Amino acid sequence: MDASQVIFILSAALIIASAVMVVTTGNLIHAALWLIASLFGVAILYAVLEAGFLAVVQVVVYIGAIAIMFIFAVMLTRKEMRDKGPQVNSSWPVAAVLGLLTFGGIWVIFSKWDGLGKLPAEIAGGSNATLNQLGVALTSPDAFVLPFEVASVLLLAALIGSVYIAMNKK
Amino acid sequence: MDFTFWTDPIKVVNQWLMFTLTGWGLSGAVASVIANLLGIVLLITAAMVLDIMLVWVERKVVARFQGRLGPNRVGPFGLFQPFPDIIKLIIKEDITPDGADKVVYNMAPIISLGSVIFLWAVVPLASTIYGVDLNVALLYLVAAGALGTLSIIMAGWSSNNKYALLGAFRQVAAMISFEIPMVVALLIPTIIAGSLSLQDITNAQVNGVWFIWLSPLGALLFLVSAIAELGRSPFDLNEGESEIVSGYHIEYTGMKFGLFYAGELLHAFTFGGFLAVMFFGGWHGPLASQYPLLGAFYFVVKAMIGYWLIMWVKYTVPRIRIDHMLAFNWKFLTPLGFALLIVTAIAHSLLKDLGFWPYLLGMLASNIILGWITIEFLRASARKQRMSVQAPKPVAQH
Amino acid sequence: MIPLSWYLYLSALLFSIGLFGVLVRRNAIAILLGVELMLNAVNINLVAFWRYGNTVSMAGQVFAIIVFAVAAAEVAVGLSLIYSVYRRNNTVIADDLDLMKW
Amino acid sequence: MATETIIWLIPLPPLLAFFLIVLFTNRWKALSHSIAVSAAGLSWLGSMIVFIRALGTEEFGKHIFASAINWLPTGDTFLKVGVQIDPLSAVTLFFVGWTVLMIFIYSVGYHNFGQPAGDHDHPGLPPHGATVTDEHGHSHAVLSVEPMYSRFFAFIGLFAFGMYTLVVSDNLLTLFVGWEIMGLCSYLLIGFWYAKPSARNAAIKAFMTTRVGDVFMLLGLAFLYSATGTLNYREIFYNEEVLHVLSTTATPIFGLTAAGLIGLLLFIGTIGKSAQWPLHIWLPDAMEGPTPVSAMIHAATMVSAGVYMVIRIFPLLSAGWVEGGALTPTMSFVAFIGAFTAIFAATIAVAQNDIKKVLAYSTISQLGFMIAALGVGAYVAAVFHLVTHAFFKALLFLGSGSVIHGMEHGVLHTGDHHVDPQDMWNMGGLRKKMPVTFWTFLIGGFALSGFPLITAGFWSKDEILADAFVNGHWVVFTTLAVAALMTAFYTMRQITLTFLGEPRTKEAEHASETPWTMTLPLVILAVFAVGYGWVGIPEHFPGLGGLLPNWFHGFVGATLLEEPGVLPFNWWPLVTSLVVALGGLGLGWLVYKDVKAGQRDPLENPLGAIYPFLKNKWYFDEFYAYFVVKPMNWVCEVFTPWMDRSVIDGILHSVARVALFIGGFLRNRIDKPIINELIGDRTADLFWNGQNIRFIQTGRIQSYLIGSVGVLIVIAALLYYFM
Repeated sequence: MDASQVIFILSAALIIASAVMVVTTGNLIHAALWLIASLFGVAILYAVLEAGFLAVVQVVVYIGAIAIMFIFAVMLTRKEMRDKGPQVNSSWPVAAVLGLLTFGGIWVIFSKWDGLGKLPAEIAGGSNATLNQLGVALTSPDAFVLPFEVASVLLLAALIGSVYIAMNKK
Repeated sequence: MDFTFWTDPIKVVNQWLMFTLTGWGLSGAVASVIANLLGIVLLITAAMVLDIMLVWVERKVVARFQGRLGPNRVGPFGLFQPFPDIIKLIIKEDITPDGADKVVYNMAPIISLGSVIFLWAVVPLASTIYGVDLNVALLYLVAAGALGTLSIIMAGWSSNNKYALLGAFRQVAAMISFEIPMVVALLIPTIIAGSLSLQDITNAQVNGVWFIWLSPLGALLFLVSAIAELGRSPFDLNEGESEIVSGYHIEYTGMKFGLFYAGELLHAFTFGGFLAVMFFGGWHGPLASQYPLLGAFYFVVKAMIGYWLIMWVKYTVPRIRIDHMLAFNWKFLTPLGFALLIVTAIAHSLLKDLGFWPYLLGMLASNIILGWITIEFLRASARKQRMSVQAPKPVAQH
Repeated sequence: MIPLSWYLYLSALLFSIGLFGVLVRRNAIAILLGVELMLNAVNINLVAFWRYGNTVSMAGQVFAIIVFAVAAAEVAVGLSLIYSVYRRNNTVIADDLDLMKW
Repeated sequence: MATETIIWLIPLPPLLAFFLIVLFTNRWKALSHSIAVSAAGLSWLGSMIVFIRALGTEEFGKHIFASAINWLPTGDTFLKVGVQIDPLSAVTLFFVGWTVLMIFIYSVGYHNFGQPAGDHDHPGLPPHGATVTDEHGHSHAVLSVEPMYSRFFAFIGLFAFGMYTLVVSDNLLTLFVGWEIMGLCSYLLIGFWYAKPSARNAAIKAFMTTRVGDVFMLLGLAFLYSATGTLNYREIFYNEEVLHVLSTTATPIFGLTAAGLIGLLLFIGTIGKSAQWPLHIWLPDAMEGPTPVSAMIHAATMVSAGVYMVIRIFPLLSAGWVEGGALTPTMSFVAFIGAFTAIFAATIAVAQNDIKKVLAYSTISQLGFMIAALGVGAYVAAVFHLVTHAFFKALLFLGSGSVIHGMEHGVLHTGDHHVDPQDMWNMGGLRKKMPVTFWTFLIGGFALSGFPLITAGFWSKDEILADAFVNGHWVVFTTLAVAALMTAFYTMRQITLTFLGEPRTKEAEHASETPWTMTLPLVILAVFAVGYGWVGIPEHFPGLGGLLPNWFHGFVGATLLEEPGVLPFNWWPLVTSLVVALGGLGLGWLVYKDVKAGQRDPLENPLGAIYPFLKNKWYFDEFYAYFVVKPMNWVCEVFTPWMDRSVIDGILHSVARVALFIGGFLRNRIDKPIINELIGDRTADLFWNGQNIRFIQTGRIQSYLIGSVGVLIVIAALLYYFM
């Protein structure tokens, strides 16, 4: 077992444990904080996968923006600071079975695939080259500039839309 | 005696350490992990020692601004004053409020200081002295700032105190808003140097010219948004004493408060350092390339000047209202930032192949023109405001 | 070296947990938290396939970035919807929002 | 700048102008029209530069200007979007650039820029005039400025963008984009005076009618893409292999080849756009729009776009056809539609009184000439006529607008608003009042009639006739010759009624010449209406042939893979065109030279029952109203209830009867004796069941989600198991 495997197992444990807490804990603020922990673990995995840019973006976007917005939303939609009563609805056993079935199904499908044991190849040029390629890929008309632009339009639309929806219309 | 130690102690120590550790029979990988860990500890220690001294600097400077003497009893010039301060903080009673969310409450100050310490991982103290040369360092800086935001909201929420929550809300709203002009300001050195790595940005200035000459407006933008990001006056609404007592750390006592306080000081100093790295050449100075230790000295001096600038603003300008602050960001800084970004990008791509002087003068001129337009615009809108205030008010007809 | 399967199983597990959260949480905001988990599971898959496949073509990373953008947009719109529902009905419990019943 | 860059930039200024005007400047009239006109000017400049560079290129047909970028990723490949200027688009660009610029300038005067705002003008209605008081205290009625002045310029800017896009594009998809943008603009512009019900209806009619064609065109595009994997002109029409494959693939429809079927589908798009029979009905009604719009959309650019497209796809139409050989079925169809439209519209034009309606039908007829020319394989002649027609028809429309404008002046002067300023019977003698308009209109009219030797219309029309004759297409030749005769006749009728003789009304006496912004474009277009014909004089023409090289034939012919051959000279078609042009003109003058005020059309008596038939446009509107619109309404009003009540209800009733029977059976034989004995009261049971089943519709999103996920898993499992 080498260092990267240790890191993977630790962060995977963090991700899964936090994710379980996200879906089970009663306190929503805690759930949001657990979500942050889980996403932080995902960021570590990105770093292990040598996608450093994504790792940092994950922290910026998810922890810096999305999670904070969740916490704000939780605080805004609450008369008291704590929830009372059960946090899960009555059909949770069914849902649990479905969740397990999903996992099992994906597991079965994956296990029939022969590329599972694949090991990562060395990246030519290292992480700097990757970063450059990513930048070029996002802005080159031969690659993904159109999806990139569409994403920016989507964000603009979401910005305007959410302001409009949340605005207090007298 | 080998002179290298005095020019580049880190490298020498590292070599010696590696040599010793592998001599003990450890494998190279483990040895480098241990050496790196030791390096991290060293860096954090240095930062914290610096932090202790910053308490003294801050107190001394604020005193001079206010026409006082400041600490002068303990040690020469009161230099040892921070130590009694720390002792006081440590021995104070550690109170956790009754309704507080214990875990979150106790984690907040740690994350707060941690988010600042994280920043030091990428600070290039000298050409060979740095934590790591990350190729996304500037983005990393923003990410660490996001952790700071998180710590504030954790502190504000878990204290179970409405003032704390209000203070946290204000601070987070301000930080999220001012993040935008700050990121834009960070993109300007990125465009000029063509890299997100701080070491590359410094090298670009060592081989060329300090970026302050290429983009003074960018430096100004960064300074302003950094002050807001730090939550320092005039943007210190999070602790507006008159309305919300002390903001998000109202319930914290003892060393937990101390961590927040230390974090704030170190954060300010670190941003001074980033100002130096991005616009004032970082460790660049005479002989700095040959003698990295000298470079580190230059860096600390420049960072100190940046820190002093931030303090200067803090102790001179009064606090502004929150709506003014957000309006200032969204209606002025952000548009200006985007305009500057566009102008810089265009000017850079047009001028970069023309040689040194046309490039320098062109970039400077584009900044000056943009600045002039901004000032004219402000003047016009101020005049309009004055007119509307001075205009005769309609008199009520009976 | 980590084989590809580790990432795939991890993301499958994370996806299932997120799905469970979406299906059972009563609070609408918590449902969105579950959605975030699912999106991240997908992203792990994308980046892992990028790393273990053709690293020269950046399709995987680009897709992950698009997912980031979509997630941000989804949270912004979703939360503002929840907030406006809250203002109207004074609740964010998904089970109480059953005007479409029968 | 590189030529390719200029080509990319050509469509942009009008688009920019559109957005600028709509978003920012629509409150300032002068600024708006300055932006629009300068945008048109920039595009014109770009077009001219490109055109001149194209002229200077050796063997331009082989070395065209083209550039493309990747647009949409489609799996592993990219859908490319690009621009291309080949000889055909170069000449199109030339006339589009000129006419568009002229129309933009003309619109400034037409919408009475500089005049005061009207007294009772509303947005959505034509200006009614304003009352001004001069220094002596007299009040005058003067023309008033259009209330939605800026909007007009925004719309025509967008329109120009669509047209330029269509011309510079290098594939059928972007052509279609420009095509549809123009369709939208034509809708907006025809309905520009939207407060008039007639304008609204005309706009809807135009939009719906062209839509019929567009659907078929889209089908054609889809077929073409699936057959060849590309929509690029060069890759399809300049590629022998592709054309050969297409022309030898059979399709199950009418026994046509793939090329023939695609060509047919695309051609139906043209029928809609270029107002060919039977989809011609929208164009005359479209005259409800302002006159510059009529000129632009319905003469110079948009309807030309339809012809342009069918010229583009000519290699597809003619795939498998050798020059001089038998026509392919599609070509025969095209020739039939064109020739029939030519004569059909010409007959209608003879009996119209509205000055613009005459021109509208004449447009349809002339477009029919081009289509017929293509149908018989006269490629170059069709292009030639397209270009010359664009010039002189734009000139005629703008001239008619100028006449109407002058007449409105007269109407304002007399104050009698019941006089229709567009009715030719109210005019007469305008040559003295409006000399510039008269002379330019005369030039345009002569060009339309094909006045020999001088005018451009003669050379292009003659070439079409000659082509049809030499290749032995007798029917087409005769039809077109008769149509040309009528063309000359109704043109002269129009000129005589409008300009010659004495004024028939007081309004006509007080008509006045229009401002320079309107007359300048007339003069410029008149120059082209005469001069453009000289670039295409056949080489073997007696006397004149060879004086000027027949540049046009060589230049445009190079667009095709195999250059069309040069026609041998033949006296017959020449004599025919001379006879029909001069004969028609003379006849028109003789019949109408001294029509008095209040007199009826001298043709009414000799034509007898045919006259109302022609005047009412062969009753086509009524035909459609009766056979298309009414059946539709009937289906909706009558058939649907009937369908509903008898068929569907009948089925339901019979089902119900069966169900009743089964139910009765079950009830009497099973339920009552068996179940009731066992369980008890039925209704209570049902109620209990309902109570217990209705829980599945909870209205809760998560219950539904659970259901969906469950089903998804089951489906996935089944798929996995069976595949």
